[in-house]
Amino acid sequence: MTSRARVLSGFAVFGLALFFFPAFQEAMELPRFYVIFLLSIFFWIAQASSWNILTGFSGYFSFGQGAWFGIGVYSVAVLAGKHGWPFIAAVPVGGLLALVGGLALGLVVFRLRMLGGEIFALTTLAIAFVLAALARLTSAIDGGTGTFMTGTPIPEFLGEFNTAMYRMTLVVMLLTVLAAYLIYDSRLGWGLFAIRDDEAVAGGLGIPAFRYKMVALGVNAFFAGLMGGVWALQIGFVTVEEVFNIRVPLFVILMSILGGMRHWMGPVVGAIIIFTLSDRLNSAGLTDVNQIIIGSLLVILTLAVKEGIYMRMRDRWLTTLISMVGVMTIMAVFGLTTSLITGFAVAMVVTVTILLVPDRLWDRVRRGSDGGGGPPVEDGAMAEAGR
Amino acid sequence: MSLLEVTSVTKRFGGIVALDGVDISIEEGEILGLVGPNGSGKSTLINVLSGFYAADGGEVVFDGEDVSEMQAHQLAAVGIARTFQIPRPFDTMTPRENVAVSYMFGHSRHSLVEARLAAQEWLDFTGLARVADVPVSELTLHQLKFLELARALATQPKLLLLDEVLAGLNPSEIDESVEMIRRIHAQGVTILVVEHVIRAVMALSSRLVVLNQGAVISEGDPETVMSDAAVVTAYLGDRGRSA
Amino acid sequence: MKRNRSWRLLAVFSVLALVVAACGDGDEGGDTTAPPGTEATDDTEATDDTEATDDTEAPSEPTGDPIRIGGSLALTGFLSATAVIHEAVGNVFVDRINEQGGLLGRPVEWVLLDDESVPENSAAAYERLITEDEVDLVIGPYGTGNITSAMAVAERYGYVFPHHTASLTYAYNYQCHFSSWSTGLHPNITNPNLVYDAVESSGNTPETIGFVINEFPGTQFIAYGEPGTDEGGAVAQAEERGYEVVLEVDFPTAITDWAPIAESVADADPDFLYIGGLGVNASELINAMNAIDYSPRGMFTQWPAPGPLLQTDGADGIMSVTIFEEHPPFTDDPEAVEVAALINDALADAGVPYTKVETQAAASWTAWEYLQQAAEGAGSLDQQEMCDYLVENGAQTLFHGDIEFYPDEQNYFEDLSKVKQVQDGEWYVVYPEEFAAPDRGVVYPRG
Amino acid sequence: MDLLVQGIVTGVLIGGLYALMSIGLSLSWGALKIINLAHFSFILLSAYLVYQLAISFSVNPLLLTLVVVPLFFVIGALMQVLIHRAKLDEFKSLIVTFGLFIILQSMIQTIWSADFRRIGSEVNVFEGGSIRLGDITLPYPVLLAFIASVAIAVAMSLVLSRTYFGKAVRAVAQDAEMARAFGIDPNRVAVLLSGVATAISALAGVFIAIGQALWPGLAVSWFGIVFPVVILGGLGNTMGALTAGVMVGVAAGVASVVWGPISAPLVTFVILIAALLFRPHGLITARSVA
Repeated sequence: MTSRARVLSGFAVFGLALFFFPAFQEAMELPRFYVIFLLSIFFWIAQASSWNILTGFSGYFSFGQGAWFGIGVYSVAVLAGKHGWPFIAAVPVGGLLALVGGLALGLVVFRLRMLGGEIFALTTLAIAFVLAALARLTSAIDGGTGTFMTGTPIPEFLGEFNTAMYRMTLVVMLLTVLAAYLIYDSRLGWGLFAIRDDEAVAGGLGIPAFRYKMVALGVNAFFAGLMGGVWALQIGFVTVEEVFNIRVPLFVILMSILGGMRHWMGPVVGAIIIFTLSDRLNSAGLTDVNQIIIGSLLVILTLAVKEGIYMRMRDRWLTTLISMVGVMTIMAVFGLTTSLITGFAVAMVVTVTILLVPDRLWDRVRRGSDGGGGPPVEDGAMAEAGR
Repeated sequence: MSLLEVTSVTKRFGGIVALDGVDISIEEGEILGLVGPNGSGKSTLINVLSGFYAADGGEVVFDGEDVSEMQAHQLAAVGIARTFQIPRPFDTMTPRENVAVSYMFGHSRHSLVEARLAAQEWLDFTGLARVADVPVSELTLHQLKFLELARALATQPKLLLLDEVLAGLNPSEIDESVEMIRRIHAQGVTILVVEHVIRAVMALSSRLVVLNQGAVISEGDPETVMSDAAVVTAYLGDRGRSA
Repeated sequence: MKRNRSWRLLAVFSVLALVVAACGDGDEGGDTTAPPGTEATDDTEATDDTEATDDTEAPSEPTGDPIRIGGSLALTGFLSATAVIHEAVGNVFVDRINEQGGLLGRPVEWVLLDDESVPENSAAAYERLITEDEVDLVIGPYGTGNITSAMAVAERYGYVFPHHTASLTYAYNYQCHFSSWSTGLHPNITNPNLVYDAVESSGNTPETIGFVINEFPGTQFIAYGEPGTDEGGAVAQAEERGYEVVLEVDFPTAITDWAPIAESVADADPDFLYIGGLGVNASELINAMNAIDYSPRGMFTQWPAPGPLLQTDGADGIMSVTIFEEHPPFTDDPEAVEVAALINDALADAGVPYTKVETQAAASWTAWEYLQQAAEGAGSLDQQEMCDYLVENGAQTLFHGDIEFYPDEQNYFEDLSKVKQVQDGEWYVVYPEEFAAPDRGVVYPRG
Repeated sequence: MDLLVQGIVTGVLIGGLYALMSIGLSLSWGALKIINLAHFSFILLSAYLVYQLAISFSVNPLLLTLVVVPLFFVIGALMQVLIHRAKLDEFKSLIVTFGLFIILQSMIQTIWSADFRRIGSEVNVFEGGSIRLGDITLPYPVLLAFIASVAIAVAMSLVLSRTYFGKAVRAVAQDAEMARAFGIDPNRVAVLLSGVATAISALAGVFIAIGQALWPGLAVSWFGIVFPVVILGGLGNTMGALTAGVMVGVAAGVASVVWGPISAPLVTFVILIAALLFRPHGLITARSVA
């Protein structure tokens, strides 16, 4: 079975399992909140993964996620919220407009060869501010009055609100991650990696850098916008302050770095960890600490685990497994918590802490017990690409 | 007609004229040696031919096609590949991946799967098979230079531009490299070698072109060219300055 | 090889998750989420839940499982400046009700979450509170956007939803939402007219008026009316009264440089300046105007942070709207005085500079009263019965007096706002007369 | 007409403040290759400290410069020592300092709450004060900031162009290894410069505290001004920062008088994007350390 077939079947399995979770939740009489919890994670996975397609793969650091997300939100807010378009019709428009925006930016920025990566980063930062200003200026978009999405109906066949949101976010999330994987496992992906490592050389070897960067930026913007469009309903009351703040860019950066920017799974893992963590910290009433912890994570992880937690998980998969299973079982058996999420969060924290042990130290501790600490990242990556 | 026809190519950097109306032609299947003192424009010429710099004037015709306006990746596609004096591997990839990537793109497009298999061929050819899967950071300079070659070859070029492959190598490594270049040539690749190590160039090239201050000052078979007065002064002058 | 490893690993997670889910069943997640309640009240040690419930002097010790009231507030983020007031007031109310024998004889516990000033976080928070923590009652968050998102959730589960400060009244149709902000359903009409009446009650009628409006949904609504309708707001009302509108400036919420606005105002030099501002907008504008030696003859500001304004030179004579101020006639009711004192302390402990009770605190307290009276009135925690009770009987509130909810007015009641004015460095209600502080009246033009 | 003139004048003055807020970042970016987002929090933190000290001991806030500037010099120097350990490239520095930024922000909010703080006029002798020139008024807070920023900009550019330290900085900025070869210790230079840069940000904080009400959200609202100024001015180019600051101040000022305040941020960013695209190395091409 080829790696791709294996991964795609993996997608199918998880996709189906997740699709039926709401039914499962009903059946098991689990808290409805689990559904909302998951759909929020889906949102962040999609945002982080789409961001990583540009920044993780091509190395061009973008603060523009908020802009693409915002275009998506406002497309739906204006079309569905103000002009009564059917929601389902408005969402794709959000994605497409974001795509157009992304390509427009790329067309200008990537044309100028001497433009350094940090200049690109700041241009993307500026874009969000400009869009915010535009939205404020144009009463057709916002004009400062905000837009209520609470009146916007969702198609019957999607079920009641939460289930509908769950299904839509799930689909967009799966599409985004699938796109990330397919790009990762393709010439496009490897072309982007080459660009990330040395754009000039990549050109010399026949890689059409400009076109590839455009594609990466376009895909990023499209999925960010698509999910933004869906999210407009979740926001309920769309305002410029809410949509164009640094929250989305901040979190996607954090999540991708934590999970690892060189592998398509990195942002997925990162999103799950960060969101679960901040949700539980928050519900534990540790709100001030929450921010401080997030910030410290950003610093520590950038310095400590350069390749990202996901790579550590792969290399030390057995350890990861044991500690996750172990901690969760212990908590379940001794009834330390009745909340599945809390159990998961605690297990996660323990695991990540273990994974933070540097490789050198780790190998000394491990003495070749599990099969982990395997060959370097790149080899693993290529191995997939190859078989 | 010749494989590459360079007609009065000019390149300026601000005030400095790096290439001043250079005319060079490279015949199919030859090894052309390009020599000249520091700053004579050798590397600039390579950068122009490989599309890293856009020329300010002149015309480059490759295989009967005008490629003057082409960008680097288009030149790679028509069959021009180059190496770098200071190796520039993709350092988050293994040698195997380095080679595979350039095979995927380069002259003709190939899938990941094909690339991985094909990579082996060039790795064997350049004797890098042993180190194919270690991080490039663990390679020696000599190995990195060969990786440059393997990567360039993987693009299946008609014309290979070698920018001082020998610089910084010890005598025995130099001999290996010279041997390698001969073997590459034997495969029917036309080669342009830019070199400082005169001994090696003389041994390799069937024809020699000497650049000085951005202009061709002499051209012909190695012996006669190296005895050319202008060339000697250019070099001695150069020595004089640098000493 | 590695691939299927990573997939195996993920697969096991999910399987595991389901297993734990199956045995964990997630019922009465109470114990796990008890901390937030106490955590929240920790800010005011003096009045900590547990101490309060252990308090032996309490008339009748509340018994049984605590009644858990859930809510989120913008404890962090750009709304938190004001949200702290609602946090402090909520703590005071909960402690007080516990000291007085609890609700329906049971102790009350407030499960407070942080929504980080992000609307969709409020939605998630209320979903959590209702479905995972299974709280008995909910109380609204702070901030229009957050209230909107949260109300949608409350409506989904049929929870009675009291809330303090949602400015966009037109947007709420849920038949069990109860706003404690006495703006009425049409503040864009009633509020400005109240202000203009107050101004004119001085005997001087402005001929020209200038508007400086924050690009914030609430302020935009009051100034220009409901978007997409021709209803109009403060501006239209002024024109109807024959004031000439000589200036109309909108400014972004995150504005950093006030000089240009000050200059525009000075240039237009209106008889009366209507500032549709929030927080320190008015203070900053006044400073910028001082800087160019300009001082308007009359000023009104919508929703100021009361503290900073009092410390601002040249703020004397500026007007605003309020519900309650700590002076007669409001302080004629001893209970109001007692509660106000408690709130003052709580706010001081919470590190809020201006600790007096005014709109925010009063609205917050009233919302809690709705909840209490609904439960006691219905004699149960049945949401529908509670909802019906409030709709039928209204509420007796400490700071608003008796209130009646009009279902055909989306459960809003009359605009009970009063006009207050800074005089001699203090806020005094000056209009309508019956609420004016002893021998205080509207001063216009400013002294 | 008056309106426009006054708009331009105050634009110029506030431009001085913008420059002062930008010079620190510009230096650390240009010379140390560190895009230090924490600078925004440093400015704010310094402002809050000034506020706190001013009201606690009721001293003239301007005097507190003597406290915060040295303090933040030390902070900046220490930070550089740590950052050097970590060996950060430009991107990593962006991310790490972003983390620092978040931490500092929430610390500020925890200490001073999110509520608005301002130094009351009883202590703040400058509040609302101004000098009149004909019918043009020069508000004290911005006027002082402008003077300070001109002084700093000129001083820094002299230091950088004339002194040994300046030469060392430029050498390090171009090529640390080369610099070392010439017997310059890049680390010492970096630590020193980082200290100076942070101290300048702290100075900006003083004028913020004098000029306006403080709340945690301020720091983010500065992104939209400081980045344009830094880039327009050219990385590490202090005079450039001054010119750019004034440009932005005037452009935004005039725009808000003519098209209304909402257009101001738009104008600023259109300028920025234009600059990024057409003059990525700064509009002002005076000598810079970058």
